[in-house]
Amino acid sequence: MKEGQHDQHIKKYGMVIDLDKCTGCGACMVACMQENNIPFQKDETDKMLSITWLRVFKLDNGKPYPDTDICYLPRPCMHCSGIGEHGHSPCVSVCPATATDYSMETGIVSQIYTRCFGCRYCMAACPYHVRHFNWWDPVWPSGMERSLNPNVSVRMRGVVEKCNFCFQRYQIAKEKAFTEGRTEIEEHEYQPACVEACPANAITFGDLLNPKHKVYKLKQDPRAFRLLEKLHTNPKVYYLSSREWVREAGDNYIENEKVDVEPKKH
Amino acid sequence: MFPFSFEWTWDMSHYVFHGGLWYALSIIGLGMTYCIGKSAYDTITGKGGHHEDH
Amino acid sequence: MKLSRRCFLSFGIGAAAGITLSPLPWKLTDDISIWTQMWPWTPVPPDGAYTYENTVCTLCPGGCGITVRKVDERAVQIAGMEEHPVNKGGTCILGNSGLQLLYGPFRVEAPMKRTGERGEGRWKRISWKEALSEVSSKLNQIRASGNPHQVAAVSGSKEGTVARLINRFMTVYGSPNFMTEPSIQDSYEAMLYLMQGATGSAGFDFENADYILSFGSGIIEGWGAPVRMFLANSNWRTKGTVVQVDSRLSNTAAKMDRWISIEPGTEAALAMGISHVIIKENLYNKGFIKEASEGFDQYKKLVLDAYSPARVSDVAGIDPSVIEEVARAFAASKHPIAICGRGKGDVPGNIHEFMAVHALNALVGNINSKGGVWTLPKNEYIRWPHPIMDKVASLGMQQERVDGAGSKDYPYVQSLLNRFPKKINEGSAYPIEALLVYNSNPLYSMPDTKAVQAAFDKIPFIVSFSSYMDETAKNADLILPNHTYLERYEDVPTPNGLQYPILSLAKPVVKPQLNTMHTGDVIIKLAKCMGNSISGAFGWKDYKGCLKQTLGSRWNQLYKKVYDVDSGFAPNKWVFETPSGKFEFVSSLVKNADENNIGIPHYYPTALEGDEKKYPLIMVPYGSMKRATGYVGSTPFMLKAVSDETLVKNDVLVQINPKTAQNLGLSQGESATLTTPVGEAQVKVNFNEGIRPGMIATPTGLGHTGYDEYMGNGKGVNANQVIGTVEDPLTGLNMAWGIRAKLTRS
Amino acid sequence: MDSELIPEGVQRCSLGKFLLWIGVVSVVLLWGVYGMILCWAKGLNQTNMNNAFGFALWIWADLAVIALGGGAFFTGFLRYIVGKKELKNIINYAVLIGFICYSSALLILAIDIGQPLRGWFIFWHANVHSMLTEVAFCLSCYFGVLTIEYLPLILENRQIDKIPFFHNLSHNMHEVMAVFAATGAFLSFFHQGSLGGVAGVLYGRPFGFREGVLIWPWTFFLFTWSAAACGPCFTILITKITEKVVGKKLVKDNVVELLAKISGWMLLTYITAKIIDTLYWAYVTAPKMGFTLDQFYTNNPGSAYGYWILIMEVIVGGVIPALILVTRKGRQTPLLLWIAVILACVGVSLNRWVMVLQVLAVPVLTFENWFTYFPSWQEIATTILPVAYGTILISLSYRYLPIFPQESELNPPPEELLSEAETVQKEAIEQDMASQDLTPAESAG
Repeated sequence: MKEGQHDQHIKKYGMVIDLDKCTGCGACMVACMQENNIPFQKDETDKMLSITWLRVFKLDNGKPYPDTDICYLPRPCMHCSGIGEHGHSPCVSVCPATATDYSMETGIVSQIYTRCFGCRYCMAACPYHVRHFNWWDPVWPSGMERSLNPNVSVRMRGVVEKCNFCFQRYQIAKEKAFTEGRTEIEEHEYQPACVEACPANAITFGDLLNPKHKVYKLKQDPRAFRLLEKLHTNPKVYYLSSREWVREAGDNYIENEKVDVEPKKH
Repeated sequence: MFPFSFEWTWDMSHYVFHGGLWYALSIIGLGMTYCIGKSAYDTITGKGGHHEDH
Repeated sequence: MKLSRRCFLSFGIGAAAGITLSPLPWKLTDDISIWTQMWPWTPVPPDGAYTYENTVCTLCPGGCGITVRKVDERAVQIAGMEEHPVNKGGTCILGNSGLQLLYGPFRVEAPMKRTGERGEGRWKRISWKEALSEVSSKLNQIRASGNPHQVAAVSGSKEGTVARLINRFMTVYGSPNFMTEPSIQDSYEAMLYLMQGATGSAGFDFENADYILSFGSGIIEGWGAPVRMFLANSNWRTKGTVVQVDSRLSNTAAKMDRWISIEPGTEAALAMGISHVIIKENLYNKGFIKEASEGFDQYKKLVLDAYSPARVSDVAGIDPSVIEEVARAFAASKHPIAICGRGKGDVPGNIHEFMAVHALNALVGNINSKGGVWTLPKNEYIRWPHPIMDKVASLGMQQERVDGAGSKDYPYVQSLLNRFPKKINEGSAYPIEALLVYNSNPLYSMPDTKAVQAAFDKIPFIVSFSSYMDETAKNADLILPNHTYLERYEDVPTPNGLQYPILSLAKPVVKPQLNTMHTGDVIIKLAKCMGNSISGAFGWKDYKGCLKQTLGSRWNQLYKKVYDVDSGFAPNKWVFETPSGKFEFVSSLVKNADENNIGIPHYYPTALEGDEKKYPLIMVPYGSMKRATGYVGSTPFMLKAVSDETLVKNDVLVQINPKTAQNLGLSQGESATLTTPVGEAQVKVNFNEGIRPGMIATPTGLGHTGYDEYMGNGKGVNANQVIGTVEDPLTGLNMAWGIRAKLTRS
Repeated sequence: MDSELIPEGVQRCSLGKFLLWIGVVSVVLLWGVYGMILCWAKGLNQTNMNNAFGFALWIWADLAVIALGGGAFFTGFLRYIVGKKELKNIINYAVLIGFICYSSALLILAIDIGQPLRGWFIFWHANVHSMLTEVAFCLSCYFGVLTIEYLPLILENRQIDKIPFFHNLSHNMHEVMAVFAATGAFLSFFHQGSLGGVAGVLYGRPFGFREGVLIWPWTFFLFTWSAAACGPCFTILITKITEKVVGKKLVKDNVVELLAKISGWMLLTYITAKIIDTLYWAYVTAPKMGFTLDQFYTNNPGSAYGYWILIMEVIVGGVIPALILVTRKGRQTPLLLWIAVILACVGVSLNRWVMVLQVLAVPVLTFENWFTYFPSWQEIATTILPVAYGTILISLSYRYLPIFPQESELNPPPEELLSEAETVQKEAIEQDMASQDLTPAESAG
């Protein structure tokens, strides 16, 4: 289907993150943790043991002072549609127990926690490190379980979890629309927690196929790029940066290769 | 694993994969059934075999 | 024998078949799959009716409107309130994780009385009645001895009804020692007073400004009202230019249009240099200078004589062409604003730097006009009758404050908390017998923690109103826990830096979870316990009644909408309240303004603590949105978001340029000892190309010792342990932006 | 005491000595079991794995034991399908080693997964597109086949064999063993390959990813091939070690040589294919993804993943043993044979290590760094557990089951150990023979 010819039932939810606006403040990370009942430990300094569905990375241009430059890059799940956009994202195709799924209806890669038995093959498959394993039992300090969100189940030890674009919000929005006799939901009705929280309005979320949605235009911005496009994972998270070195940092280039971070069409 | 589990789809990958699987399982199952059955029969009828192999 | 074996065999086969065909194995398998998914210790959040309640976040002075999502009586999420004009739906990281501060086990559950040694953590729960009588009898006893001035109070803010109630209580009780936590607001207020004669706070019309020249202000790191600044910055990314002057690659420096690396502490020189170019090239607003300013000639002479780009370049390490370029761009812009106050704005700063920067705003005439710097009146909605003081109170109020604020030495400020521990440790004119602490955690958030602790050790009776077992509460004798911000009413005045007055109302979104009491109510009740001379000034039944009466007709609007913008407000363009009625480049409010240019914007090098030979490096503390530095600590979620370039296990990482580190023989991640004249800390080294050679940057907001491990106890080092204070000669405020230091392998 | 259980015609050490040996190994076993219980009770936080190293020591151990256990299927394949009759003299041991390897692999997998009680979901909710599903099915089925192959050996224990049903069962299973072996070979070709596919299909991981044919990446074929090549080497190695430990010859040289020769040619062809694959990957596949060989092998902490690892794997663990084994002189010289089988086993283990660990260690996002990992003691203990378990099972099987058909022939009972009665009897015979002018050897023949 060509983009622009918009079939209302097929959506491809995606995100455009403006790195020029992102301040690296971390509000998105915390909003995500609160929304998705993400557990916490006394020590969370080992980032490879810490569960952060959305992690803000710090990039630098590698130059010495004072030519140094840094940029923050929030990394949610990329919700890859995979080679040829068939939904064979790196993780979905490898899960032996069908515990992670690519929805052709929404383009969201979901994780079925009660199905996952913790083989971690999907984590090995994901080049973005968006998948997190529950190494510990989720335990809340006495009383703190009161702030848990009833729309999201708490994951048990030994399973993998990841960002699902706050899918529960999609379901709630759909239910609301249904009770109001609508079949479609509005753009603003379904927004993930990180998008809602971002104090810099750096994150935009919507249906990448819907010309009425803001992301539709933004992804065609000349500043747009995606992470590791060369792997053909086809991420649905786009980044915008006016700095060339940042756009270059999105992918690996071999020496003397013509770097393609100039304006492009998608 | 079985056609009644919901992730089952009737497509080529399932035919090939599960075809191979059930084929192998059947051979193993039937082979063992044969061995046990024959041995039980031999035991009851008192026809004991001898190892020629060793 | 044969028969029995056959029997055995058929029995075995039959049993196997029977068991397989029976529901037993299938049931067990099913049970296992269910059991593995619902472990009894995995919480299942109960569902219920969803409601949304609006209120205002008071965790910092940013004044964001928030919407709390509730499921029955449980608050489950905080989001920004879409229609609130300050934050327009955004939240900061602290605000977003606020529910952890509501439900955390580190809260104080009930009034507590110390039973063990101070700081030991042994407490006895007491009733509110007992607690109030403890405090009132102690205060009565001090008052009866004729020394009411020997009681001091520290409040997190001077704005708002609760702070004003405490202040009022102190007044009728008879103590002038009401202190507030310092910030750049104090310097801005002093500067506005000196140059514009204004008694108000500074507001910035950022939404209409098109060129921002920031002298180290952490625009996206917590300066001003954080979320409002984020939004302003996002706008500037498409329209507007922001130039960040910074001695290291701060987040703000990295994200703005341009970063000018500067020798630390020479920002005033750069401002003067820019001024030089603007004046020399006749780029200034002649109308403003002619009609609305005073003392320009004297200022001009100083600027032209001493601050040529070449000379500034020598001091600040910036190429003269860059200075010229910035000066021209600044002057050529329609609505340029120059701002200052380093980082988050926790340290008030050097008043002459503020004056030098603000002089730039005057040169372009962008004061009290669109896209410029405005002056806002303060607290004008609180109009309580003047309290009647008895004789004891009057005598007490006539005593000089311990911190010296308002005295002839420090006439431009109302509070000098930074001087308080120093004076006590030096032996002040009179001892402090009791201290009340509200919305403040001085034992953590004040520089030179050791000195603060020593001073507090000298105070025999400390009462904390904290909701949390923070460092100060832990070291108190009595804790009268306040409701948390989501459980209480409170008026929220105009956030820092906003250009128009807005009043918001924080409302309880959940019932008090613990046996706590609103500090406003505690003060009113306390006053009532203490006899007519004091209770007379507190005619309200309770705090809510007081607030309702104070807000008067605005109550209904505030209750419904949470916020109320004073839409009639407009700044008086180019109108000033100085003796001359004009903007004064040379402040006539300063006696002998010419003497050492004390009343004129100028630059002088900061005398940092420490000997250069012994301490070859300069250490600066640096803040981040990810680490709370105010009276509440960072939440567990925030600590999760803290970078591994800041904290690894329990070690803080100090940021250092690889070249400097290599000169010191330090490698990446290595343990080292950071020593300053104030203290010593065990740290680890992180190579960071964004740090100026010869400098170290230490993250603030870590190393708590109160709270609990989830709130970062023992995680890193509190930067205040290794930084001291430097008094501004004119205001007495702390202007220490750094300290001399050395870093050695350990 | 247990002489009634020991096969006829062979000599075993005293029960006391045997029990002491088992006791010593059991200590190691118990250490492993303790580690295993910790992992199950407290969860995988007991390991040093993390979100970057979701696969680590265990998965490597899994892949390695399956590759080394490949001796069972390939020897079976040669014995029953190709019809190399001589190999019947080593097939029992190959089956036993395979059984140990595969049961260990399953045990390690049961520890490795986060929710062991849900492990069966891999079958129940199978995703046929996942290499791991194929692995799981084929692995479990083949383990079943190995059990079936091992069972007759147990039934041949002197006491069990006395029970007619078991005697018959053992006989009947031998009759149809070729069918099982063929099924086993079929399953093995697939799961060995699928294990190769595990890393090969990861198109998000440039180090592991390989192009291929249909759904199978080249690593699919390389893994099967290398298991077929190196598995028999492991069987030879363990046989040789067993011979050294018990101090007697158990398998005739011609049998070992035949297996070594086939192994050698398999290894030579495998390593040629591997070199071609490596070159294609280095010059075509990886650059398309924006990577160079240098990026994969340099600038990593402590050079843990330097070029040395590639040389070790391909040259030292591949080319050298292959060349030794394909030359008659090489495989007939005991020392060279030893070196060759050890190097082949090291080579294939290193290949599995690289395809698990290095795949995950190489940073893919430009702003991430190399990931490092060192196993915790719990991981090491549980990885050594199978070694202890294997040693015990081999010891028990060797003592009580007729594993080596050629043992009694190669080790005729020495005289001094014969019982008095026998000595008397023997003396009488000798006298008899002497009188008939015959030598004992002739009479035995």
